[in-house]
Amino acid sequence: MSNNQKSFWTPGNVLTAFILAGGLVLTFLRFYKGIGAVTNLDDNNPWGIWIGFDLMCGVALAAGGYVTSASCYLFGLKRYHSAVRPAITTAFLGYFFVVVALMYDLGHPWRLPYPLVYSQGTTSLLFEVGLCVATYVTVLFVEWSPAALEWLGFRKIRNFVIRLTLPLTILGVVLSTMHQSSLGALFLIAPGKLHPLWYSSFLPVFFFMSSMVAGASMVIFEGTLAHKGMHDKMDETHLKEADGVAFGMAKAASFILLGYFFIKVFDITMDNDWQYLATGYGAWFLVEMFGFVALPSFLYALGVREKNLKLVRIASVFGVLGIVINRFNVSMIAFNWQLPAAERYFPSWMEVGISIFVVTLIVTTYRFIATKMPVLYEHPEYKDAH
Amino acid sequence: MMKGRSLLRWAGLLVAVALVSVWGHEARSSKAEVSSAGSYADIVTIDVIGKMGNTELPAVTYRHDLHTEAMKKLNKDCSACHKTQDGKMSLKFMRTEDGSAEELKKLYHTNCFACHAEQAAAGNNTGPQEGECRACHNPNPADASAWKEVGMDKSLHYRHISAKTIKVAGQDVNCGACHHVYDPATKKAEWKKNTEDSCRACHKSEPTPVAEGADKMKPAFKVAAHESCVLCHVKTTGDTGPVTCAGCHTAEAQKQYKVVTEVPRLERGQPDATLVVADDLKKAKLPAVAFNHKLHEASLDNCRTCHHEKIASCTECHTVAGKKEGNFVQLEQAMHAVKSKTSCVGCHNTAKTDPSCAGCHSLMPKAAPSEQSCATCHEKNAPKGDELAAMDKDQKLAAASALVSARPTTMPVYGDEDIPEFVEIGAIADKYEPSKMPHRKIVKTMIAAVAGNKMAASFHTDPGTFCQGCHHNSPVSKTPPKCQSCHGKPFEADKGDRPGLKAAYHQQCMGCHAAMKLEKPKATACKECHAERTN
Amino acid sequence: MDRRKFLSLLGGAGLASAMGATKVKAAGTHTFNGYPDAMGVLHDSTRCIGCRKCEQACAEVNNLPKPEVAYDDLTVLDTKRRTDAKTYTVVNKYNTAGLDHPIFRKQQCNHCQEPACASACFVKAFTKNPDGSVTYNGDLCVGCRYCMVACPFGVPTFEYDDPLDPLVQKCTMCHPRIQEGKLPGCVEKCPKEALTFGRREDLLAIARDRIRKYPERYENHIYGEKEAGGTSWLYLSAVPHTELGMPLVGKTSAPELTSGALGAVPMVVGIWPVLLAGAYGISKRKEKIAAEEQADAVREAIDKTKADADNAMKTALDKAAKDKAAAVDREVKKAVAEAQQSFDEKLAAMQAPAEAEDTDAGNSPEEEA
Amino acid sequence: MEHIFYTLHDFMLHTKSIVYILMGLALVSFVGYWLFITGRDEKIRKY
Repeated sequence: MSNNQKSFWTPGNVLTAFILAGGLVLTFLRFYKGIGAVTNLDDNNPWGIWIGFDLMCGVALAAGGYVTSASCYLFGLKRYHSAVRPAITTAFLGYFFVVVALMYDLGHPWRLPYPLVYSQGTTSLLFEVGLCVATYVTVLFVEWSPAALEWLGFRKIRNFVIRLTLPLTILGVVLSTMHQSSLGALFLIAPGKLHPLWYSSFLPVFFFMSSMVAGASMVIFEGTLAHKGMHDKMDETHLKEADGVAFGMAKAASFILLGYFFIKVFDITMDNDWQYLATGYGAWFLVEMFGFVALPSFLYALGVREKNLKLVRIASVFGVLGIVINRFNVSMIAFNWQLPAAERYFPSWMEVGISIFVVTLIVTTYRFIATKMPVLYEHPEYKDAH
Repeated sequence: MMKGRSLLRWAGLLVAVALVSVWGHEARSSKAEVSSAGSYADIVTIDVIGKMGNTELPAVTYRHDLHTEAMKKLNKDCSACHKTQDGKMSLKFMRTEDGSAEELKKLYHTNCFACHAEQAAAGNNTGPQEGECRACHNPNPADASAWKEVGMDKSLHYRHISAKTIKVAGQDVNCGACHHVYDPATKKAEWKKNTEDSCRACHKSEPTPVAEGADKMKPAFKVAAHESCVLCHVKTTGDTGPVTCAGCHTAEAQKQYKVVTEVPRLERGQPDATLVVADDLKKAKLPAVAFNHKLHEASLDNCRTCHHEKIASCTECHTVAGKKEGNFVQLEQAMHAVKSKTSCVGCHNTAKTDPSCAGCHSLMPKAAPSEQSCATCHEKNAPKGDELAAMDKDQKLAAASALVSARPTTMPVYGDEDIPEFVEIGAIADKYEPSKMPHRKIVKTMIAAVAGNKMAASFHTDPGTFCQGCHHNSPVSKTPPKCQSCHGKPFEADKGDRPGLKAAYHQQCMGCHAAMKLEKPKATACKECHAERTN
Repeated sequence: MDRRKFLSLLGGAGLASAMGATKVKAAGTHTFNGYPDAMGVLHDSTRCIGCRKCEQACAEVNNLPKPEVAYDDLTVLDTKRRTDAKTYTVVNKYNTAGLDHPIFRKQQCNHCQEPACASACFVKAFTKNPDGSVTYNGDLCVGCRYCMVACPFGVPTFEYDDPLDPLVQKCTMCHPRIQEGKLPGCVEKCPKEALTFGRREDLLAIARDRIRKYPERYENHIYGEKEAGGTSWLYLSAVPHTELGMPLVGKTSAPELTSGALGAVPMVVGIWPVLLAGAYGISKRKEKIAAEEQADAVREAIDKTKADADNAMKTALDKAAKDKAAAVDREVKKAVAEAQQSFDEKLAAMQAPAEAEDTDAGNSPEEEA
Repeated sequence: MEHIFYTLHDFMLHTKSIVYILMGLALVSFVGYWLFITGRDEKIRKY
C-alpha cells in the first residue's frame, strides 16, 4: 500500500528506509575491513548467525514453496492453488537472499561459483547443498516467473512456462529433500563438537522433516501478515481459500510434528543419551522438544478441531520459532559445547544488524512484487490458468 | 476443551503417586543425627547374619569408637556390650557364641534399641530408635573408612619384648606372652622357643582346626590378633598400647609410634648365611646361591616380607617343578619373578627407583637379564650338582658363609687418573659454544651417592660396570667408544629408534638429571651447559 | 534375434558385470590404508622439555611474524594457547595429578590419513599428499570455513581480518621441505628428539617398542594410531592423552561419517520422482473418474426428459382425435407448446451444473500440455 | 582405468563425481520418459 494515493512516508516505510541505510553502512564495513571487524567469529567458532540464521533458518523457512506446490499439483489439493503463488514468491525471495547473505559470510564471495564450475569437491555435503540451492533457485525463479510475465504481458513465454509446472514441481521437491536434509548432514562430520542430544546419524532426516513443518507454518504465518498488510491486493478466490489453506497446512504440520517428536525420542533411545537430559543442555533440549515441537503440534491440532483460525496462527508462530531454535541449537548453541564459556560464540550487534538488513530486504521486495504483480490475485487475462 | 482437562487430571494423578512413594520411602529412613560425613577407622560392618544367608535389609555399618566414647561418658566399660567367659572377654556383642539368625537379630535389636531408648529418655544424644531401619542398615554410609592395616614391624616388636609391663611368669623373656604353638600332646597352645612365627602362619582368614582332624578350632586371624592385642592392652595398666580402633588403624596414630632405630637382631636360631639349594639337583644346573640372611634381616623390617606364609626355607614349598604347598610357584619364579615384591629380583628392582640409582637405571630398557647378572648371585665357585648333594647341613652353611664373606663390600671403581676430568662436547656446536662437561666430578658424585650400598657393590661387579650407565650398549671397558661412533645423523630408518648425536646427549644428561631429581641446571637453561655463540 | 546381436548383448553384459566387480572390490571388501610411504612425526611428551624451539623453528621456516612474547620467554606456557593464522604450532604445559613435574605437549595439524578438512571442502582446496602431509591451496578457497567446523582437532585457522584475500592457515608438515629431502622445521630444531620423523609405519613400530621397553614410563596408547581414522602425527604420553588436552576423538574417519548421507542423495533422485509422479497420477485419475461420472449423469437426464415430453405429446394427440374437428388444432398447438416448454426448462436445468463442473475440472496445468 | 585409491577420500571423490553426472542425466530422462508414457493419454475434457 506504499504507492499511489497515500503518502510514501508511512511509519513502516520510514523504518524500512532507516534499516536499509544502516545495512548499507555495515555492508561497507564488512567488505572494507573484513569479517573479523564486524563479527565475533574466531578460530574455534567459524560459523555464526550468518550461517545459523540467514542460511539455516532462511532455507528451512523458505520450504513453503515446495510444500505448497507439491500438495497442490502433485497431491491434487486444488484448494491450495491460490496459496501456491505467494508461497513460491516467498520461497524464491528466501533462497535468493540466502545467497545474498552468504556473500557476507564467505571470505571470497566472488568465488561462490567455483564449486559448480571450477573445482568440484564432491565428497563435501556443502557441495551437495550448494549444487541443490543453485539449481533450486533457478527452478523457483522459473516457477515464479509467470507472475512477472503476466505483469509484463509476455503471454507466449508465460504459457510455455506453465507447461513446465509438473516437472518443475517434482524437481523442486527432489532438490528440496536433498539440500534441506544435507543442511543437517553438514554436521555429521563433527560428532565430537555437537552435543550428543543434538548429534545423530539421522540429522538429515530431522532437518528434512522439520523443514516440511517450517514450510507449512511459514505459509500460515505469512498468510497472517499478508492479510494484515495487503488485504486489498487479494481477490475473492484467495480470500475464500485462505482459511482452508491455513487449516489444511495446520493439519499437516500438526501430524508431521508428532512424527518428528517420535523419531527424536527414538534417536535419543538408540544413542542412549538419556543421562544428558539431567544436565543443563538436557533442560534446554526438553524446552525445544516440548515447548516448540509438542506444544505447536497440540495447538495446531486444537486449532483444526475447533476451527479456530487464531489458535492456528499462534501455533504457526511457535512452529516457526521452533525451527529457528532448532537450527540455532545445532549450528551454534549445542555446537562446541565442550569449550570453556570464555571461548564460546555470541553474535556481535553488527552481525545481528546485517541479518536484520537482509530480512528487511526480503520483506520490502515481497511487498514490491505483491503490489505490482498478480501474486495474491489472479491476473484477469489469465483466468484459464486457474 | 475436553482433552486438555483430562490431560491435566492425568498429570495431577502422577504427581500425587510420586509424592506418596517418596514419602513412603522417607518413612523407612532415619532422621536421627549420624555424625557428619568424615573418614573414620572404626567403621565396623556387622554382617554376621548376612553370612548365614540373605537378609531383608543390608548389613549394619557401625561406629565402634562412637560407642566406646559414649560408654566412657557413662563411665561404663567394655563389659557393657562384651560378655566375659572364663576370664576372657569375647569380642562378640553381648554373647560368647553365635546363635541362629533369629536369635542374633533379636539379640542385636533388643540390646541396641534398649540402650538407645534409655539414653534418649535420659536426654542424651544417641543412636537410631526402633523403626529407623535404614539408619543402621545403611549399605553406603556418609562416612568413608580411614582404616589402615597395622603391622608388627621390627621397632614395634622390640618395644614389646623390651616392655617392663609385659612379663611371663617363670621366664626371662616375654615371647610367650604372644607367641604360642598348639601342642597335640597337652592339647594346649603354649610358647616353644625358636618356633615363633607371624600370627598369620597359623591364624587364617577363617577359623581352622587346631590340628589335622581336631574338632577344636583356632580363631581366625582378625579375632586372634584383636584378642591378643586389645585384650592385653585393656588389662595391662601403666605403659600400654591403644584399645580403640583409631589407636592402631589410622595413619595418624601409626605416625605417632615411637620408632627404635637400633633394634638388636632377633634370635630364632636362624643362620647368618645359607645356601638356597634346589630340591632336585639333577635339574638345577646353576650353582647354588649363598643367601646373606643377616644382611637382609637388617635391611627389611619384618620376617613376613620373605617368609610370606610361615618361617621355613623357601625350597620347602617352592620346588623346581612347583607343588601344591607352594601354590605351584616354581623355585625359579619364587626367586626371579620381576613383578613380585617377595622375590629376590622383584625386590631388588624396586630398589633401583631410588634417585641415586634411577639416574642410570630409569634410562635402561626392560631387558632380559644378562649372564653376568646371573653370576652375581649364582657365583661360579659356589657348590652345585653332585658336589652339593654330597654336602651335609653344616658343610652347606660353612660354604654359604665362606661365599658371603668373600663378597665385595665396596663397589670397584677406576682410579681418578683413569676418569677423564673434562669432556668437551663440541662435535655439532653451531649456535652454542662447545660444552665443557666436568666428567670426573659428575662420576665421583654419582659414585659417592651409592657408596656403602651393598647391592651396588655386588652388582656393579667390574669397575667399568658403573660407566655403563652412560656408555651403554658397548662392552665394559676402561676406554669406551665415543658417543659419535654410534650416534650421528638423526632419523635413519635402518637405525630404528637410535637418537641422533645431539638428542643422544640431551636425552642422557637431562634424563639422568630428572631421574636423580637434580633441580639445576634446568633442562631449558641452555646457557648453563654451553655458552651461546656470540660471533 | 540374430546371432551377432545376441553375442554383442552378452559382451555388454559381461563388460557391465566386470565393471561392477571392480567397483565392489573397491567399495566393499577393499579397505584403504593410506599412502604406503606416508611420513609422520611421533611426539613423545615424556621427552618434551617445553623449550619452544619448535615454535621458533616453525615461524622461521614458514616466515611467520614474530610473536609479542620472545620464544625464550617460557612464562607463556602458563596460559593455555591455541594455533592461529600466524602460529601453526604451540606447546602447552599441563600439570597432571600425581606427577611432581609438568608435561608439555605440542599441538599442530595432525595430518589425518582421511582428512576431515579435505572431505569437507567443496572446492578440493585440501589435498592428502603421498608424503603424508595435508596441504591447502588458497587459490581455490571460497572461505566458507566448513573445514574448521569439520576438523575434529580444531586445527584450521582463518585470517578474519583480511578483507581481500582471507585464507585458511595451518601446519603443512613442511611439505615443501620434505620434498627437498629436509626435515620439518620443528623436528629439525627439537633438541631432544621429542619429535621423531619417519614413515608412519616405522613410527608406529618405534612407539610400540618404546612402550614395551619402558612399560612403567608410558600409557599404553598411541594417540593418532586410530583416532579419526588415523593421523600422521602420533603421540606417546606418561598419562592418559585426554589429560594433555587431546580431544576425545572416535576411530571413525570423516569420509566414513558422511558417506551414508552422501549415498542417500542419488537414492532420493532415483526414488522421489517415481513416488511423486505416482501421487500425481493417482490424484489425476480420481479427477478423471469424477468427470466421466458427471458426463454420464447428464446424458441420462437428457434422455429421460425427452421421453416424458413425447408421452405428453402423444396423449395430447389422442385426446384431440376424440374432439371436434373445430377444437382440434387449437388443443394440439397448446399441448405441444406446453410440452416443448417444460422440456426446454428441464434440459437447461440439467446442463447448467454440468457446465459448471466442466470448467471447474480444468484447473490442472497439463490440460494445455 | 586401473587406478589405485589409497584413501577412502580419493575413492569417494572419484565415484561421487560420476554419480552427480548420472543424477543429472537421470532427472532429465525422467521428464522425457514421463512425456513418452503419457503421450497417448486422451485428454480428460473433450474440447
